[in-house]
Formats: sequence, C-alpha cells, structure tokens
Amino acid sequence: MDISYHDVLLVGGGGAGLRAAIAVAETNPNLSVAVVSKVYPMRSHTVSAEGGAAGVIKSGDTLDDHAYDTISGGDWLCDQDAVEIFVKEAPEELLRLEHWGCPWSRDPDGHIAVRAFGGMKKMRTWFAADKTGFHLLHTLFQTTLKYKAVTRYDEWFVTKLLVDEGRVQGVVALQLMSGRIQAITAKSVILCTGGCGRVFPFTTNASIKTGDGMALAFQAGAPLKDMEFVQYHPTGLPFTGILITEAARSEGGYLINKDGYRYLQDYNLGTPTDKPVLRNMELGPRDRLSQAFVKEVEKGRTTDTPYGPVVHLDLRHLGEKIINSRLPFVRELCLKYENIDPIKELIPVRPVIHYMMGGVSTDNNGATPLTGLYAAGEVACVSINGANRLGSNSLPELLVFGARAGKAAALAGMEQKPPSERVAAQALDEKRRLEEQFLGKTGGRERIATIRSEMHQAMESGAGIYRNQTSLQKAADKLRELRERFRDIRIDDHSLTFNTELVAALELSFMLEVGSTIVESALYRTESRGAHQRTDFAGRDDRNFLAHTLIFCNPDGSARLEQAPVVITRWPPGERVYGVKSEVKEVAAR
Amino acid sequence: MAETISLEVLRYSPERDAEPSFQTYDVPLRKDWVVLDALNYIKDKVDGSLTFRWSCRMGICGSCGMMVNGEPKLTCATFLSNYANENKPVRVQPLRYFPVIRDLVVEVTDFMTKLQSVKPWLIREKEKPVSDGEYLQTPDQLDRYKQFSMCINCLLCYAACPVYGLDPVFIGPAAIALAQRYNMDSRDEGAHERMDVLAQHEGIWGCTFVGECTKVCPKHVDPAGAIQQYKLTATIERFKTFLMPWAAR
Amino acid sequence: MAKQSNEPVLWALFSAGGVMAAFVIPVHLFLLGLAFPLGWIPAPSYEHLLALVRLPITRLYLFVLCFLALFHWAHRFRYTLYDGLQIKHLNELIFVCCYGGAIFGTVLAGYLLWNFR
Amino acid sequence: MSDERPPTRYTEYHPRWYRPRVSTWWWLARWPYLKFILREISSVFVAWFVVVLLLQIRALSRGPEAYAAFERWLQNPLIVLLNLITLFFVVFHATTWFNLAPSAMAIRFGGKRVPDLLIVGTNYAAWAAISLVVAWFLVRS
Ligand SMILES: Cc1cc2nc3c(=O)[nH]c(=O)nc-3n(C[C@H](O)[C@H](O)[C@H](O)COP(=O)(O)OP(=O)(O)OC[C@H]3O[C@@H](n4cnc5c(N)ncnc54)[C@H](O)[C@@H]3O)c2cc1C
Ligand code: SF4
Ligand code: F3S
Ligand code: FES
Repeated sequence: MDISYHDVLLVGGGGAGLRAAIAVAETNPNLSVAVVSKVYPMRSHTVSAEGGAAGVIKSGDTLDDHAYDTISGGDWLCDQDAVEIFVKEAPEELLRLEHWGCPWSRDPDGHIAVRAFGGMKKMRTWFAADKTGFHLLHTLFQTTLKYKAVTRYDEWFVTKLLVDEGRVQGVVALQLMSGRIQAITAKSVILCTGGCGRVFPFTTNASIKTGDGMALAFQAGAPLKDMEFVQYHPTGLPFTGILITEAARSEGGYLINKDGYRYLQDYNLGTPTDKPVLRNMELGPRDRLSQAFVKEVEKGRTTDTPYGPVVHLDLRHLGEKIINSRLPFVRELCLKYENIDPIKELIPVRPVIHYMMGGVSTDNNGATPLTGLYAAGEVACVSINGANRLGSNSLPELLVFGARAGKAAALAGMEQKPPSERVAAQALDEKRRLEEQFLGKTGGRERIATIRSEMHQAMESGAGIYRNQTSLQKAADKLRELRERFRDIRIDDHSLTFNTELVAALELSFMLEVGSTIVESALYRTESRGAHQRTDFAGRDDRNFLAHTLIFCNPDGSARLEQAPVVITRWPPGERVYGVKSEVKEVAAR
Repeated sequence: MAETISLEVLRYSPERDAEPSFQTYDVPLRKDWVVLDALNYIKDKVDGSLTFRWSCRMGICGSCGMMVNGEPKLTCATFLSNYANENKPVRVQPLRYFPVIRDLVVEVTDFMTKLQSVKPWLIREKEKPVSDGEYLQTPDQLDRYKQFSMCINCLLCYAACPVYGLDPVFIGPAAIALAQRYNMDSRDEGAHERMDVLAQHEGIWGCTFVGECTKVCPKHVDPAGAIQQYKLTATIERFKTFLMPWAAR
Repeated sequence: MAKQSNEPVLWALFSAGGVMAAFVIPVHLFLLGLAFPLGWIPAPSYEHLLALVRLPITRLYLFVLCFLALFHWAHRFRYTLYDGLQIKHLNELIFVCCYGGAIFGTVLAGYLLWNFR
Repeated sequence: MSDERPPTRYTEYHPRWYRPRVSTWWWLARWPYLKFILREISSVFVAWFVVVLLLQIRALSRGPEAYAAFERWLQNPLIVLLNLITLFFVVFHATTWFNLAPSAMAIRFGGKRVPDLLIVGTNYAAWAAISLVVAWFLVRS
C-alpha cells in the first residue's frame, strides 16, 4: 500500500481549507501541505454564498458592536472570547483577501463598500456583487496556486482518520479517478469539510455537504458540539433548495397558503397590508415564519407537490417593472433553474435547511481535544455562532479560524515525530473494509436512495423546525433502523474508476452518523433556544442550559453526552430581541 | 406535455468497454426538471452506476458541464422541457475534446495545469502591509476586469473551441480570460510576467477567433474578447520593444 | 524574456488587412466585378481611370490595399489550412506558401504601380 | 515566485481514457463551425479580388485595347459568377468583421465601456460612407 507523507494535511478545499493551506505555507514555507478534497477546490460549497462577509471597517462601527450583534444573535450560546477574536481578525482577513485580488464591490472613492445585513445593527457586510462566496473561493484558490509547498489531491475522498497513540496521524483516502485507496499521513490534520445540510431533505446546501468531517472526527473520538442547532431559512425553493432572498418579501411579496390566504395573520404576525410594513406579516423574523409554515402544514392548508408541502410566494402584483429592477436575481434564479416566471407565476417556497451551527468542538486555534486534529469552517464549532448564526458571519469565520488553525498546525507540526508503523496497518484494514463492504459486495437489497430518503423523512419530521421528546425519539429509532439496513445496501457499481456510487454510500453512512448526533443532542437539550425549538420545553432555560452540548462516540459506537461551559466575558445573557430589529436592518439592505 | 422523455446517455467504462456506447433511459418529464435532475433520477432509481459530476445545482460550482444534443451546457441550467417537442431522445455526452474517464466524467487536469501556468493571482512588485488598508480601486476600475472574473471554470468554452480540440496545447479560452482578468486589474503588476506565457503560439496566437467560446459561456465572460484584446496589447508591446529597444524590460 | 515571435507583426498585418478589406473591397468588387460589366451602371472610361491611377496618391492607395489584403489572406488561409484540414505537420510549407504568396503579390503590385506610365 | 516552478503534482497512475479524435470534417458538424470556416475562406476571395485588381492595373497600363479586352473578360459569365460569389464572401467578411469589433476592442469612454451597438453602428456608418466615396471617384466619368 502506498503511503504519502506531509507535514500538514487539509481535508477540504473550500474557503476554510484553502485559507488554512495558505496560512501553513506562510507560517513556514518549508512545510509540505496537502489539500485533499472530494471535488476540485473551486467547486466547494463556499462558491454558492451570495450575500457577503461581515467585518468592521467603516467609522461609526465598532468591534464591540459586531461582537454584541453576534452574541445576542446567537442567543448567548457563543463563546465570547472566540467572538472577540473573530470580530477583531475578520477585517484583517477580509483586507488580506483584498490584497490577494478579491473583487470586492467599491464605493465611488475606491474604498471597500459595505451593506447592511440581517441581524447586524451597522452596515458592515463586505460583498462582491451577489457572488461573494464565488469570488472569495476563486481568489483563495488562485492564490494557493502560487505556493510551491501545496500539493493537491483533487477528487480524493477521505474515508477515515488514522489515529494511533491518541494522536491523529493522517487519513485514508480514495482517489476517485483511479479507485486507488491509500494512506496520506501528516503530523497534523485539519478538517475543513463544511456542513451537513444534506442530512435534511430540503436544503440550500450542495450535494457535497454531507457532514463527512463531522462523522470522521466523531468516529475518531473527537466530540461534536451543539449539534442540535440547525438553521432554517423560511423561503427556499422546495425542489432545488435555491434560496429566495428576504428582499422578495421586503419589496412586497405575499406568502399565501393553498387557499390564497395570507396565513401569517393567524400567527400573531400582524395584519395584512398592501404595502410592506416592517416587522409585520411577511417581514416578521425568519424563525417565526418557518414556524408558521409548520402550523399550516398541520392544518392541511399547504399545497402538495411531488416534493412535499409548500406555500407560495406571490410577487405577481408587483409587476414586471419592479421585479426586473429590484429583484432581477430572484427572477433569474426562478427562470433559469426552476422554469418559473415570478411575473406570471407563484413561486413555491418552504423553509429549507441552510447552515449548521454545531460541529467538531475546537478551541480558539481550531484544535480539537484529539491531539493532531484541527477543524475550521462550517465543520467546526468554535463557537461563535451559538444557537443561531448571523448572516454574513460564516465567510469571515472560515477565514479567521482557517488561518488560525493553519498557523497552529504549522507550528505544532514542526515538533512532532513522523507517523508510526501501526498506521499503515490501520490503513490496510480500512482498504479491506471498503473492498469488502462496498466494492466487492454483491447481493444486498436496500437502495442507497431509499435509505437516504427515509433518513430525510425522519430528520425532517423528527428534528425539524419544531421538535419534542416523542418526535425526536421516533427519529432516533428510525435512524438506528436505517443504520442496520445500511449494512444490506445494494451496490450496482463495482468499478474502480470514478465510482460515484461508492461515494454516495460512504456519504450516506456519514450522514446517518451525523443525523444521529443531531437527534441525540436535540433530545438532550430540554429547552428552546435560537434554532432549537422544543414544543415540550418552550422558553430558554439559562439555569440548566447556558452550556454547550458535547456528544462523544463511545468505543461501542453508542453516544455519550456532556455539557461544557459557555465562555462569558463582557456580555451577560440578556433578552434576545428576537428577529425584530435584525429584520429591520435587513430590509434596509436591499 | 408528454409524461416521459427519453435520454440517450453515453456510457463508457475503461475496465469493460473498448468504445463508448449509448444507453437509453425513460425519465419523467417535469416542468421544473433540468437534465441533471433526469440523470439523478436514473442514478437513484434505475442504475446506480451512471457516473457524472455535479454539486450546487445553481449554476455556480461549474461541475455539471456536458454536451446536450451536441451543445456544451450546464446540465443544472438546461430544462428537459426544452427538448420535449423534438420527438427524439435527448443526447447527453461528456464534454467534447476532453479525454473521457468514465461515462460523463472527463479529465480536466490539463486545464488545471494551464490555469496555473498563466499565474492567475495578483502580482505586486511591493506588497503593502494589511495594516495599511486596502488598495484603492474605483468602481470604474473594477468594471474593467469584472466580466473576466466571473468564470466558474465550467470548461464549456473548451468544449466549444475547435482549436483546443485540434491542438490540445492551446492554453484555451478560460485560462486566457483569467490571465486577462488579472492583467486588467488596477492592483496587479504582473502583466509582463504573464505575457511570456500568453504571447506564444500555444497562447493567444493559436486562437482564430472562432468565437464559440463566448457564445456558450453561461457566465458571459467573453473569453473570445479577452483573447482578441490581449492580441492587440501584445502587438503594441511588440512594436514598442521594436521601436524602443531600450524601453524593454 | 520569451522568444520574440513574429506572430504580432503578422497578426497586425492581418488585422489591418481585415479592416481595409471590410471597408473598401465590397464596393470595389461590386462596381468592377458586377455593376460595370453587367451595365447596371455605366463603366468609367479608359481615360478617366488612367488619369485616376496616374495620381501618386491613388497608386499608393492601391498598393496598400493589395499589400494588406494579401497579408490578410495569407494569415487567415494559413490557419484555415491548419484547422480545417488538420495538416499542422506541414507547418513550414504552409507558412512559406502563404506569406511567400503574399510577398510575391505585393512585389508584383509594387512593380506594376511603380512603373505605371 | 520563480518561473521554473513545477506544475501541480498529480499522481501518475490513471486508468485508460477514451480519447475521441476530432474528425477532419468537424466543421461540417455544426452550423456555427461551418460559418466560421466560411468566414475564414472569405480570405481566398479577398485574394481573388487583388488578382482582378492587378489585372486591371496591368491592362490599364498596356493601353486602351488591352483594357477593352480586360473589360470583355470581366463579362465572361463564368467570371461574373465567380465575382458574384466573391461579393457574397467579401460582404460576409465585412459584416462578421464589424460585428466582432466590440468584442475585439473594448473601447472605454469616461470610465465606461462604450456599448457594443454603438461601436457596431459606427462601423456600419463608416462602411457606407467609405463605399460612397470610393464609388464617387470611380463612377464619375
Ligand atoms: C446558498 C448559501 C448562501 C450562503 N451565503 C452566505 C453569506 O452570504 N455569507 C456567509 O457568511 N455565509 C454564507 N453561507 C454559508 C457559507 O457559505 C458556508 O458556511 C461556508 O462556505 C462553508 O465553507 P467551508 O470551507 O467550511 O466548507 P465548504 O466550502 O463546504 O468546503 C468543504 C470542502 O470539504 C471537502 N470535503 C468534504 N468531505 C470530504 C471528504 N470526505 N473527503 C475529502 N474532501 C471532503 C469538499 O470537497 C470541499 O472542498 C451560505 C451558504 C449557502 C448554502
Ligand atoms: S469562460 Fe465561461 S465557459 Fe469558459 S470556463 Fe469560464 S465560465 Fe465556463
Ligand atoms: S472558440 Fe476558440 S479559437 Fe478562440 S475565440 Fe474562442 S478560443
Ligand atoms: S451543479 Fe453546479 S454548476 Fe451545475
């Protein structure tokens, strides 16, 4: 079996991974850095972020303001020391990106332009037109091309972390093109594999966001933190998960149920008006809108489609002129990817999974409790997002903590000794497992797609916008059953060349794992906070739950839950002015 | 609208087949389905071994490029219903001019190497420390290169460019457009360095302005324009060094 | 520095020729090749033409027209042969034939116009 | 960064790829390609025009009889046909040339890119004007 050696290994070539790679190369140009990614780096999901990246740069804005917005937005579950580091380093990172060529939008005088964003009280969101993530990722990717020290493993799929003597020593990875399975070892490994939106049926996330890194870390013994916090966005296109921005509603769009009724008036969200009114009806907070949708489904007042129940966003009354001038991108997305013209047709929408607040537990340098393992980006939970992430905080987060993790790994990497012999044996075992369980497997009755959609079902109905003991328990049981059935999956594809079915199977196994941790964590937290809303435990319970949830994998595969303290420095928990103020700002933005 | 539509998909397995062949599948025809959805339907429901790349399904990751009825397309932005009335199967093939690894997956390391060869990063003679703030750039200056910065590396332009097909050493439309994206950036000072790579036969001079690259580009990058404009720049530079040899680097 | 290629010079000639050809050849050809021979428009007399061509400026114009148009042809045709027929291995031969042809035509035009009485 | 940097390292191992060959007749496969080849072929007709022009000049310099013979030659139906085709191609050349002009040359004015239509329009206007001037010189007898 081949083994390759590096000093620092990055799993993931998205924003976090590439930023970390550059940080390693700049900290010590003599280190060899490997970037392993299951897709070409510029295909990573960071590419689809649209809105922007928050960083204090304009006068009149302060770091404390940004910190406070973040902490209150996260319902006081953020580690405040981490948030302080984050807000301080975010502008530096965004500037660095500017120096690397990122085409940030500008003010007429040539300075960086900023816009307002949901939950941010000041204008501090940097943007590159409506393609911020795209420009950010491509700038990072193209910049990494100039570093000699970076070796890329494009389209290699990591299946396992190699752990020996309590230290992570590398990974086992499969080269898609050739089917070759080999060990890639390193003194430190940084996970930058992004989120896990695909555990749920309806999501804005790309197909590659299957929580691989979370499962890998979990199985290797590192704890996951705050997994119960999953962010919904109220208006996504049901089938594709494409996001329809708030702007559609702030320009005056209506949300209607199957009877054409503006149902939000039934949920204490005000009374219908013709013209949009802030904090009223359609311009209520994101979570309340998502919750109202669930109630409508329960009342049977939603429209059934092949993709489940939907309500409709009605823009027709705005007319062609307003839609074309104020909402061109909304129209373009609908036309190009859904074949719907909002000028003439209703847009089917529903709440969709958008972002994962939880993840691999790390300290402020991205280090996990497992020696040699780091994590950064959406896969990690530092945590600055707490119970609810603010829009435009995620991109700067992956820059700040990607850079920190890279630097820390580079410095740590120099002190450590090369991987042990036993690692090779472990890698061989993993290779055999893949061959036996998947590539060489015949028979089997379960289709991957069937298990996947049953998992989706279970997650949505059990751990969706509203959860309770019964629903979560049902989901947990279902997931257990599915993991059992997964052993009996049928593999049509036994080729070594670009076996995407093998990838789908591995991703499914990771998702089943991550799904369980979400459900278990949600069962554990018997309060409602931020994105975690329990109907059986309404209301925040700071006495028992102003704490992070940590979930560990026991040696026998079962889960163990613990609490960890939240770091509070200067901002004692307060009442969260939920949604109202943030929505006001957001409206002003567009 | 008919209930179903047939897809004729190119299959090739290097382990099994000497030559590729077509396989036909019937899939439901839905108004909001794109070609990619049909492929996913096949993979999930009919044949798990069908192989193709995709990720974002919103036209931004650049991985789902294929030939649909002979035209290079992003399959996540190409509706099946566009082909519903043609009464013949929709033909899906891997991107033209690239080696086929398997089924609809092509080998693109050639592009990745070329992209790197044109130095698509900001080159400065002197770096300014981050603490000194941003390099100023007016919206007008931004506008000069913005179009060329929109490339998602989907490689449709390569699949449209016969020059690349005939002579794979040609650096090709997207890579040159990206070089030009940095050349035109007011913050960049690397135009001379890139000129060495670009002003070669394999670079801009290989292009005969077929112009198809621009026509198929889903992001309106206009690589053909980038190349022509660069030809002009390179020519002016050439005459400059000829007339004023002392001014050469 | 990269090897100084001739390509920019050839391309500049091709482009200049392209512009020239686009602007003036259609009208020349329409008149000379169709309208006059077919009598749609009365053809100019021999004397008129002779007087016109005797003007040095006309001769210069005609010379530039021939020169650029021929180099336009040479460059384009060379690439058409490369691409259309895939005979790039004959590179040198094609190169010599095309630009050689253009040079020959240009010299011929120069000779005729210089010696025009 | 230095120039002799190796390209990104990739693993050497790869399976057998299928490499389709480009057919010699690739330009017949799609209408845009055929159009492209026709555009390139127009250069041959440009060259033919130069030949006719040079013949005319030679005939002029040889005296009225020679010129009359040249004029008769021009009336030969085959030559007329050839010139008709030539006209088609040179007009084709001219239109494609003008239509591509905005792409080939990004002209900026006052910080903004001049709209494509304006550039194309200007080209066509200039074409008309130049044609009139040339015709004026030739037709006046
Ligand atoms: C539609 C949308 C809009 C958004 N808009 C914004 C916004 O405006 N502002 C904001 O701040 N945030 C936004 N976000 C959130 C933000 O984009 C993401 O959180 C962020 O991009 C995650 O980046 P990442 O580097 O952690 O992971 P990703 O970019 O997802 O990268 C993951 C990488 O890991 C690799 N990988 C995964 N698993 C494996 C494996 N098993 N083996 C090998 N490699 C693997 C992948 O190949 C990929 O390279 C948005 C998100 C979405 C979905
Ligand atoms: S230039 Fe256009 S077609 Fe070519 S790779 Fe870029 S986005 Fe795709
Ligand atoms: S199609 Fe090819 S030849 Fe040039 S203009 Fe585009 S690169
Ligand atoms: S799937 Fe991303 S561009 Fe089509």
